[in-house]
Amino acid sequence: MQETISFTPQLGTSAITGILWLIPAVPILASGVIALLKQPKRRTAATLAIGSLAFSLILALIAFAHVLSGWAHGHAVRETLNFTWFQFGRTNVDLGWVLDPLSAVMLVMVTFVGLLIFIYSTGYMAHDENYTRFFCFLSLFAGAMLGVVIANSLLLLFMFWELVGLTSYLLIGFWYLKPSAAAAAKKAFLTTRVGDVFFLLGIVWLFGDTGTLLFYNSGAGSIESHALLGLLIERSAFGLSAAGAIGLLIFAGAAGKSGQFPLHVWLPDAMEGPTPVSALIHAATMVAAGVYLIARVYPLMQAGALAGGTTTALTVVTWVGAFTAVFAALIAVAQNDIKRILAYSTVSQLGYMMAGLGMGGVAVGMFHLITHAFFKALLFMGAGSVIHGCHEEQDVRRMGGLKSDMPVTFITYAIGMLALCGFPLLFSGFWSKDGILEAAEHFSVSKGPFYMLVLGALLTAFYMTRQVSYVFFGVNRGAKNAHESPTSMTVPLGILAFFAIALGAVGTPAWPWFRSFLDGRAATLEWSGFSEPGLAALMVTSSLVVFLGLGLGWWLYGNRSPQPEDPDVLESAAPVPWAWLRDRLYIDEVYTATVIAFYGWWARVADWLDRRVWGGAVAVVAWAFGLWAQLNRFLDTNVVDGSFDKSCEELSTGGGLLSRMQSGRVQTYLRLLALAVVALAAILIWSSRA
Amino acid sequence: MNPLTGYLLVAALLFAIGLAGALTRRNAILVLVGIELMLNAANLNLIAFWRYGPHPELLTGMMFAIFSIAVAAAEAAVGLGLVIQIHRHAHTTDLDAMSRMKG
Amino acid sequence: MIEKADQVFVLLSHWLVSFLPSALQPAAAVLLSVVAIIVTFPALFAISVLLERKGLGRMQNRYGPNRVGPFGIFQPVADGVKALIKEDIVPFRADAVVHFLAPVFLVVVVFMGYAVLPMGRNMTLVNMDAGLLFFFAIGASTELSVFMAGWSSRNKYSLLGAMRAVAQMISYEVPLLMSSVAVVMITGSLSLGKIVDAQNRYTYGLPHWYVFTPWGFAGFVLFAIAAMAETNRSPFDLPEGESELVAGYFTEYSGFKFALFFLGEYVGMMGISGLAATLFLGGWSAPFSWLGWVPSWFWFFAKVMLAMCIFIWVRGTLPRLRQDQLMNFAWKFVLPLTFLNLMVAGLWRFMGEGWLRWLVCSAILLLAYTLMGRNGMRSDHIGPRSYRYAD
Amino acid sequence: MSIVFYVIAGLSVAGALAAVLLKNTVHCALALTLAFAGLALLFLELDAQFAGFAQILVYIGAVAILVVFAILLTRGSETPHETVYSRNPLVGLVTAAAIFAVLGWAVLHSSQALPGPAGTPTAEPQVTVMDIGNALMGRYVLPLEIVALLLTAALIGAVIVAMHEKEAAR
Repeated sequence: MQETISFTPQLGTSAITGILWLIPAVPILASGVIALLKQPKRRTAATLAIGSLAFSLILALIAFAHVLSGWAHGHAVRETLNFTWFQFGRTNVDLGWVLDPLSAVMLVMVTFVGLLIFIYSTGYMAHDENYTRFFCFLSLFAGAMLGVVIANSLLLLFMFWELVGLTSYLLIGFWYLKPSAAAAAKKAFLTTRVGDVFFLLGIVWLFGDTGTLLFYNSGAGSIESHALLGLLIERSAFGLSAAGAIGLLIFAGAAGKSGQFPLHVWLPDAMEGPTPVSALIHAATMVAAGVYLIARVYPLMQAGALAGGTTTALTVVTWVGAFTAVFAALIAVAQNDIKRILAYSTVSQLGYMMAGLGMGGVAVGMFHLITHAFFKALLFMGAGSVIHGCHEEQDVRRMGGLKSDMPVTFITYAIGMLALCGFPLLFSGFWSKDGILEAAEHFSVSKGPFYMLVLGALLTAFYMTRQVSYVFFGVNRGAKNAHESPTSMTVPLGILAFFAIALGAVGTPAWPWFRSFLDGRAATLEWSGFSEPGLAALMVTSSLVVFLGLGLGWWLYGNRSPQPEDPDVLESAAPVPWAWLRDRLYIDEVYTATVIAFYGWWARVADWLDRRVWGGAVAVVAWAFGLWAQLNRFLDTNVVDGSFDKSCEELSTGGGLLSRMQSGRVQTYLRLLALAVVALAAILIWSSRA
Repeated sequence: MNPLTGYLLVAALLFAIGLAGALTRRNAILVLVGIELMLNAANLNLIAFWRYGPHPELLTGMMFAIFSIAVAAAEAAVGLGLVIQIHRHAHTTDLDAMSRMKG
Repeated sequence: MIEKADQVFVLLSHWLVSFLPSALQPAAAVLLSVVAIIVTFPALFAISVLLERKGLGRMQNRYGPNRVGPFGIFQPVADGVKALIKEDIVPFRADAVVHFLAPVFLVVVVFMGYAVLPMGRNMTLVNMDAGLLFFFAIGASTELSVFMAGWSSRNKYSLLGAMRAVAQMISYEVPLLMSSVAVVMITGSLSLGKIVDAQNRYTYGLPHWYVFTPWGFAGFVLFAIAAMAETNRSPFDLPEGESELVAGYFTEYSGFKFALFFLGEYVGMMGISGLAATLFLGGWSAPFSWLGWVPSWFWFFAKVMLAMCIFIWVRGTLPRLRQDQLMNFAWKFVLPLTFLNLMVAGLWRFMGEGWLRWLVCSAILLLAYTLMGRNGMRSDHIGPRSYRYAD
Repeated sequence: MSIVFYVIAGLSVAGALAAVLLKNTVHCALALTLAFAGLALLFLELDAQFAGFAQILVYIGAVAILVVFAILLTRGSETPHETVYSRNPLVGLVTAAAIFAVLGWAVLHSSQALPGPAGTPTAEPQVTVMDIGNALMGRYVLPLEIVALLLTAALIGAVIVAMHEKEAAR
């Protein structure tokens, strides 16, 4: 009877927590070393990066095992190690790191997927001249991401957060000679900044109210009950509690990183970066950082929620997530760039996660995050392998019939695609998405999100089928003599494919191991989990939806291989909405027309002010000083110098007289000295006489 | 007469002789020699005062003399080194010729 | 009886002095011992010269002098007579006074050194408190006589030899002094008598000579090297290198003055040997406790003669150094080692009894010796030759 | 005042005079050593054994040799033909004489004030080298250190000053 085991929160720190900081530190150190390497030292660089991350993986596994054993013995392990960074006044700013199921799981995922992607990159980037720089950035990114994961202080998290942003900027703009890449990098950086500003506001607010930024500090942490009470009492605008407001601000930051609806624009463009980067940053880790952030501050978001009820913050999260899911899926339908399609699907999946967090709680969202990390990384790397095989061709319409040319890639890609679509029972994606849908169904506020998510699922299945049939089926259009990728790329694909299937096992309703692990409850295997009311129906529904999407996609695109020139099937059917979708619903254009235009205007105004107003003032001052200087000069030349010269002449004449005595002969001086001595002695004796 | 007086007189005489040498010889080395003599005279004074002073067991004068001997050695080394260097540049040790520093 | 044999000379002098009025007795005693010294050591000088000539001869596969007297043992006498009756030549341009003073000064100074050597129990001429210092002070002034000789001869060979000799003596005087300072540190006294007493103790019949301690052994070796250089003996005999400068600073000397120089050199050697024996070999103390019945003075002179034999042996064995090698060796090898030895002696003094200090001190010294020998003294580290070809 | 004192004093004064007056520089140096020796003897006469030997060791053993070396290195060993005195040496002589006059006057003038009853030397102090060593390591350890530093600096300085410039040597 495992229920008898009481899950007491265990707080103390163990050895592994003491050295937790090594996990991010080692890759960062490695990147520093690599940065010092010379360009041709490719092998060393790769070895360093992979070795450091492997080390982190081992540590992460140890930590995970520690947490797991604690959990098996019935403790909700939450070990923190905090220290004071600096102190002003009486408030001191604390940093620290935490080891609890959430961070443990995340650590393992990031290090594992990251390691696979590193290995993959050695093959993918083999011909790139800036190989070492690439690995320098990669491991710096990995370190930063791991830092985000282990941070126990919102401040520390924010630092690593910004570091992640920086590295993503560097990696997206890795081929900075391509103007599009440079632009994309800038765009990603600026867009995420918008979110981060709100995030920072939230941090400051939280610090102002609770006086600490530590998450958990044995009761004194900022998101532990005591502080939360204070936050709940305080009211802020729109009838929000301070907790809610801060939660929303933080969510803005998360939305920026995770490409939620208003701030999603950077993510598709980020595909300008090398494919491993896309896989690492824009599928597995960085975009997940936003979700992870929300999961981390979940108590804050949830604060004040009645049993089964929800809070404003969570509702907002849910709606944004759900909307993003559908919206991005819609756009994905009409894209032709293989990576863009995946990018939009990522956005929509992130929407799923957000919605899952908003409705179902940490476990639901995180589960989807983990599974998604695996199969989306798989998809991206498969896409990379395809692009590699087709000689940097990215347009799906110029591919086709690759299933015979690159079988491994095809099989793994198919697995990833099915997982993403949520193909029933077999694949991890199904279970995680199912959890979200279930949560959505029980959502108290409204049924809207549920229907939106179902629609999203349909669209997902549809566009993925479209892409796959474009890429792998039909006859090859363009991209002659496509070839399979090297093993260094295919092996990771295989491993990821395995996990894309296997991970589902830990999240089935029958055995919700993952959820109970995160929530710190005992996991029991009871088949009755399936026979919960409505669950079966839900599963059937989602399966049907998925089948519908697949079938629709296959009926429209399967095995017919249109030439790149002639219009898409849907386009010929409904040109106008197609054009809308193809042009990403003109979000970018809207931004260009509103925000950017405004900034341009404002810049011009500022420029005008500079030139006319401030410039004029400066000119006047300068003129005045010039006048003053003239006056001084006049005084100098006529008054000061005159007297000075005269005195100097006096001095030099006097010196001339004196210098007569300076014959330059030592002995003359000695004689003078001796005479002086004589005189002195005589005086002394005389005085003593008297 | 008082033995101390005798020593002091000898010291004074040596000092005067050394000074005379330092003042009148034109060879830089001999000027240094004179200076050494003066130093020795001073040492003699110190020792004499130590010997006939009220507290010889304190060894003050003796110590002073020993230290001054050490310092004199250093002074001689550096001084002669300088003389050699000057000779290397000006090819003379004649002090009257070395009046480059005159004002 | 044994005491009588031991103190025979002391008793003798007492007996002789006792004939004089008591007012003169101290002075007379001193005078007597001075005379004794002045008689003894030239005799030893003669013996050692013979020894050297015959020994070198053997080493070079030839008979030494073997004509005068049985086995040529009267050779020194013949040499002395020859030196005395030879014409005394003084170069025309030479500075006659200095030229004359140089050998006299040398001999006087060299003999003065013996004043403080304890040649046996109660057989020290002046047992002064700063005996060691006195010895070195006197020894330092031999350089002056060498210079006088070289300069006054108005001969470039002499001058070069003198300059070399003086430079070399100054260079090696420092390690000589430093290596004996170690002994002073351990004994805690500058008086040679006290130093000998400190070594005149036995455990299991074995003496406490300083040479039987790590620092003492190192110090002894360094002292020996420095002593050879100090006395311009081979392999440090550049100042009188026949192949380069006819005979060094006494090229222009002949006859009696030459003999004086010769005497001075050997007496100096014996003096320094005596000092070495006193400092490291336990002076007049017997090598084994059960040999205590042998008169102390015998041991002293035995040790001195042994040292002389070593001098001769080395001369017959080693080739001559080059000037720059000589200087490098002095300043880059011997001097640092002596300083290190000084510190090791301090360590020895403060580590207390026990086997540990033996281990540590020997280890340090051995390590230093190997390292410096490897790195400091490798031939490519000797540096460029100090002279240049005439081009 | 013992006869020994007068002899030694005369010796050293004579040496000093010779060192100052002789024409040949090397003779001057040798005479200087004579003066040094005399002074050392005076020290011994004053029961300052250690100081006396130190005097011999340092001055005769080192300084005199240094002077001689310097003379030879500066080719000053041959007697110069023109005068060895600098211009108007009389001034120097007068000055030196004046100094002697003043000092002697001072000594004689204050001879009554001097410690110790006239004529009888105070009991000779019993100082062993051990005492000196203790004093050096105890009361006078700071001066000792400073002197050590000074000597080191002087050594280095002398070497650097007298060293051949490399380009000159080439």
